[in-house]
Amino acid sequence: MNWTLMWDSLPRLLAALPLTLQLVTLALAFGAVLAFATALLRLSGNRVAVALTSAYSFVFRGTPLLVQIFLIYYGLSQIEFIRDSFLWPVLSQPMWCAILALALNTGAYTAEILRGAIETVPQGQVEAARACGMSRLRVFRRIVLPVAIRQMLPAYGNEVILMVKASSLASTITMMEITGVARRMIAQTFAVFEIFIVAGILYLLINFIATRLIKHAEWRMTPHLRARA
Amino acid sequence: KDAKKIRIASEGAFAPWNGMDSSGKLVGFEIDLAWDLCKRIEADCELVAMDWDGMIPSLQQGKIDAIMAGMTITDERKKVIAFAGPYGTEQSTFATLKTSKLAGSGVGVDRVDLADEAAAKPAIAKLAALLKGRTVGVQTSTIQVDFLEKHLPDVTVRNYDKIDNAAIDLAAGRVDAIFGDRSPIEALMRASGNEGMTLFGPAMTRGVLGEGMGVGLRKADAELKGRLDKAIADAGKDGTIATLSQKHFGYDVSVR
Amino acid sequence: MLDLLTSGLHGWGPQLLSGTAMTIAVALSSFLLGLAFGAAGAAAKLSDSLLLRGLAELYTTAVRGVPELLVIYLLFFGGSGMIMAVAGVFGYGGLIELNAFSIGVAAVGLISGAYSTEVIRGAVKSVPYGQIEAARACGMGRWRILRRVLVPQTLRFALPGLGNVWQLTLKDTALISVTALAEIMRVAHTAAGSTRQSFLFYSVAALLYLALTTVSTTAFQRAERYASRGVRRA
Amino acid sequence: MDQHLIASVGRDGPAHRHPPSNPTAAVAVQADGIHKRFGSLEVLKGVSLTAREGDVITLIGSSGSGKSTLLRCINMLEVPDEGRITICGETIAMKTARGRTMPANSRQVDRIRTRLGMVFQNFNLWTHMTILENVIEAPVHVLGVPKGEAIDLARSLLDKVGILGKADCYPVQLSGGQQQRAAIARALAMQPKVMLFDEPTSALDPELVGEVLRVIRQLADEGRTMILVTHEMDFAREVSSKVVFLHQGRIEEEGAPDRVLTNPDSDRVRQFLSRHLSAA
Amino acid sequence: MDQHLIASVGRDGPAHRHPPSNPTAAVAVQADGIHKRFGSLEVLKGVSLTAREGDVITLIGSSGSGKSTLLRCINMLEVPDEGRITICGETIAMKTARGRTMPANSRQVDRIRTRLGMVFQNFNLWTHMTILENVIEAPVHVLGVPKGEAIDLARSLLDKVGILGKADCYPVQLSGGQQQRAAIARALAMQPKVMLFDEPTSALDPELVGEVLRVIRQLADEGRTMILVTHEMDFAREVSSKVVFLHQGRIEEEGAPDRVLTNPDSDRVRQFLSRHLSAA
Ligand SMILES: Nc1ncnc2c1ncn2[C@@H]1O[C@H](COP(=O)(O)OP(=O)(O)OP(=O)(O)O)[C@@H](O)[C@H]1O
Ligand SMILES: Nc1ncnc2c1ncn2[C@@H]1O[C@H](COP(=O)(O)OP(=O)(O)OP(=O)(O)O)[C@@H](O)[C@H]1O
Ligand SMILES: [Mg+2]
Ligand SMILES: [Mg+2]
Repeated sequence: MNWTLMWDSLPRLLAALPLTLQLVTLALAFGAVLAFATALLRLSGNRVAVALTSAYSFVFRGTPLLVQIFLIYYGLSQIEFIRDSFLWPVLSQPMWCAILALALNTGAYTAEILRGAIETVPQGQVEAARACGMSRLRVFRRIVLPVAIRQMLPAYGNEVILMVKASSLASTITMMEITGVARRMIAQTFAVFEIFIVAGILYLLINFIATRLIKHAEWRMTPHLRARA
Repeated sequence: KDAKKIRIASEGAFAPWNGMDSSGKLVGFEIDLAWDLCKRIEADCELVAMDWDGMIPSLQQGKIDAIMAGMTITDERKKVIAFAGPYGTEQSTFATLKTSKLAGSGVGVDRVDLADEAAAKPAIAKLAALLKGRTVGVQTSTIQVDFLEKHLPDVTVRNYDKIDNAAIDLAAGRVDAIFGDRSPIEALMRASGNEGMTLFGPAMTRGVLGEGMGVGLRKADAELKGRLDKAIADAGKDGTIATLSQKHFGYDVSVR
Repeated sequence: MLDLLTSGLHGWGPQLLSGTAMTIAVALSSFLLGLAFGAAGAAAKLSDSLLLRGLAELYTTAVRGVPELLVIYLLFFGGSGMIMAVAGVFGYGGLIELNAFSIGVAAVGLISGAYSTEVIRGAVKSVPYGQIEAARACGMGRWRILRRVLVPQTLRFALPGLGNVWQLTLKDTALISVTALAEIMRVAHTAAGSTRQSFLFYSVAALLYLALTTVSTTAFQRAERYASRGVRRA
Repeated sequence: MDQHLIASVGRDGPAHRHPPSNPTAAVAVQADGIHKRFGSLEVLKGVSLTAREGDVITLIGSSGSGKSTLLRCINMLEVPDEGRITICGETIAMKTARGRTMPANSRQVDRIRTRLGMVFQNFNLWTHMTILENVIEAPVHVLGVPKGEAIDLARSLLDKVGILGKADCYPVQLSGGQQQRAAIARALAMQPKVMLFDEPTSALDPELVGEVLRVIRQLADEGRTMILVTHEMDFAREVSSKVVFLHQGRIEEEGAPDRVLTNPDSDRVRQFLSRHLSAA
Repeated sequence: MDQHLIASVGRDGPAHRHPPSNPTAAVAVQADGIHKRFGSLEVLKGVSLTAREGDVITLIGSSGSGKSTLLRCINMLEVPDEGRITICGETIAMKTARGRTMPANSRQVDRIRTRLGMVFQNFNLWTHMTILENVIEAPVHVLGVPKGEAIDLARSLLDKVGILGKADCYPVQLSGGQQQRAAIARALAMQPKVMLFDEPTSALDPELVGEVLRVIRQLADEGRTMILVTHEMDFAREVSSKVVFLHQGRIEEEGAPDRVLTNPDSDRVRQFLSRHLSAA
């Protein structure tokens, strides 16, 4: 192990940290909105909406994110119609393409996690709410969602961690986030292990903080389960 | 295990240096050369295809013994592994769209040896003026990036994981030019959809662009390096390298 | 039809197919291995032992926290060294070289297991307490409760999450191309590099993954329906 | 807020029977020819029922006879396969889509349900909320009562049913009877026109049964309508204006509690009550 | 298999009281000075109880007085903070670790529990198994009874409690009373020495209460021991050899049912029973 090299690589990798964080937070935020929209559309029972959302979830969960990023960034740019449209100023930028791809991907997974959680909410709880005259939407917001969100937190924690790591794929479309910088330095020095380990520690740090936050949220949100013990 | 058996790794995704045919067999200039070198050093060889990322650790771990995968010799890399050769050199060149202003910029395609600083200076100055403020796409972590950082600091560099992708962005208008090894760029220009691409600027070698491509070896294998160095020199002298390079590239990549 | 496809792919069809087979083999073995790790991890996390809890926590945090590629690197390039060291302790001094397949499976399985641990732990906690009490009241031991009540009921809560882990595992197999295993992404990558047709080959790779997903989604849906027997849906 | 609801009633007043149904009062709940099938099992085979304002109707019958199902049909938690439900003069519009009967307008159902309180056989308290939160949830979020006001009402209701001390506990921390009382408080907090109680005293001790009896009387005196399922014949006799005996999804007998419970026409009812009759 | 268990008893025999406890019979359950706290709330404050073979002990008391908790302490579902539990002569060994009392040997507890059947207040049927599977689960997988035999026994038990037709349904498809009967059948299938019933008749109609009464009598005649919680005083009087009145975590009064339920010493008990006493 070349310790000085590891130490020297740190500042350059740290400089890439903000970009990674920016990618992740924006992707997670948009992804959450997408997931909720998807879940609501599914709940609507409207056939077209259900078909559309299942197709979305199917495609984005079914293919590698790498391919998705590739096709969104390089693929869309090949279509003249898109290059001439008002979307181009946004889609021409790798940053937004990366965020779009990550958000679409995490949105599909989160929607699935949410769906699973919603289906485990006991029917009796829903009936009690409907019996008070709550509308479907209100039952969803007041009863189903709070219970479901608590239930889905561990799985969502996984998803957040995956997004942090998935952001590294943005390096394939010219974003110099942590992995992009790391690869560049590896090619210069061939110190694969040293630099990957430093980068790995940075990711671990981000993820450690993220898991703590989610654990804390889980703890805060389940007083009724803790009451048992 | 047969002590003489040498395992040589190549990537198989960098045609025409090294590629793969559809049956999964490695093919290309480096592959043919590898078999030739093996004959010369009278070694029993095995060629393995491997992802670029895994090569250096595999070499260090002893899972493979040599790398021939278009790996350019640089000073920094020499700190980590040893190189035999160089056995070939690649010219670095720019390409842009025929419709771009850069294309008609009048910088001719001629060879510039960066090691000869006096001769290189005017050519670089011309390039710097031409490309000032422009965006250039390169394959990430290549010597070309080092060149741009050193000689053309006013250029915005975009790193792609493959020069192919940089070419796509060139067509989409996201970059003004691409800069890379000449042979892959020429291969790209022949592929369908890239008819609008054209080379411009000088073809450059050496200096910050490295000494050419060498066989990556463990530092401890000094004896193997010695034998390979000699074999490469012989292959250069008797014209084998030149012949192979004509076959695969259509021009000479041997080191002069 | 197949002819047309293979000619369109410049004869890369057979390679892509064998890549698909490799992906399936690695993904299935890793997922199963991961389930074993996940069950053990979840059991440790829910146990009373501080040590076990700490170890499991370390496992999930570290393995999930660092990029998958690093885990694979460490195992692939450090793995045989570690195993030789362990074998040395037991008096075996010879050279042990693990093949790329088993190391790949071990690495992806380790990763998959870390995610499964979290999913399973969450699911176990969702099982209504009364269900377990009823089992304890008939004198069932810990293991029997686990097998007869906890696992079946946990499955209902865990399956959606495990479905995600499966998808993840399927796609993580792409990362073991560094160990020179020719799975789908590696074949697509070399084909793209050799033919300069990246779109074609990446799209074909995407389609192959989609086909695998179609099959596995159906399987998971069936499993979910079975696991939710006796439950009214909200 | 209606403070009458929670005013306490003299405990030691003589046990008085509830007056019979007033035939001139407005109809609060009308069920016409309700049929309900679960798969091949026909649970309700054409049940009709009329409850006027101030009525307390008790459904009795053996286990599995369809009492809970009828109650759940009245507030549309189960959608009847045939038949009509009318609440306070408004008939729930139905439609048939893809071979299934369903409410035509879910808004209408939601609105009507705000007039129907329900206490479930297994309570169905929301596990993720404290008892107080359970009670104020619907008033605040459905009726739009200001939160402070809702809390005041909730606390007095919890006090009334004797579990004010558990206001900040979660349902799992409560004993069976405490949960049942919380469920009753939750239903009362909506101040509904009609209350549906599914075995509201099953987990309560005799003292608390007496309390619930008083609360129900009080509600009836205010003109509210109640339909309840119970297995306690004494309770049924004391509380109701009319007793309905369900048998295998049909009404076997109905009438004044004193008559049906002491001198039934039907042999089936007589047999059902035999243990009770001989004990009394 | 013990076919007595399910033999039917003449329905119309005169209601006979259960004989008082036989002082020479072996002690089946012995609880000594049980204390149990939940956080700062002390739910049981030193309760002692002895049940001999063939005894039917009824726990009564107001909601929240600790009846369910005591029952749950007896089979260690709640671990008492202080006190000793002895089942059929075997005392459950306890230890203190990290400031908490717990059973020293979980094997011992598992073994002892096979002699203790329990019917929960909220049934706790396993939702992923059909009714039949619920009933055969423990006999097959804990006692090792051959599956065919277990199914035969289960079917006759389900027939006995009148829900054989629901054998292949899942718990959610059952009415409240049907679930309760399934829970009773599940507990009986273990043929335990001691049965703990937490309000076994709360969801049952009078007819079925009579059936359960008969089953319990039958079990007692076979020398089995029962401890049950109930709110139905008539039922308590008919079924039990001894009545124990719990009040705020202490035993307020205990004795023969006729005496405690008609002429109690304690004012608290008198008040508790007042509605009942006046009605009788
Ligand atoms: N897990 C728990 N955490 C905190 N408090 C609890 C818990 N379980 C029970 N309690 C409290 O202990 C007291 C006694 O409960 P228990 O269930 O024994 O009452 P009970 O006599 O069975 O009443 P009921 O007749 O209503 O079922 C109650 O006040 C209850 O709120
Ligand atoms: N979701 C369901 N699926 C299938 N069958 C059901 C379902 N719900 C109820 N049933 C059946 O319908 C019948 C009537 O049930 P219901 O709950 O109305 O009975 P009940 O009169 O309330 O009985 P109890 O007094 O035991 O609560 C029962 O035989 C029950 O098994
Ligand atoms: Mg019912
Ligand atoms: Mg209780």
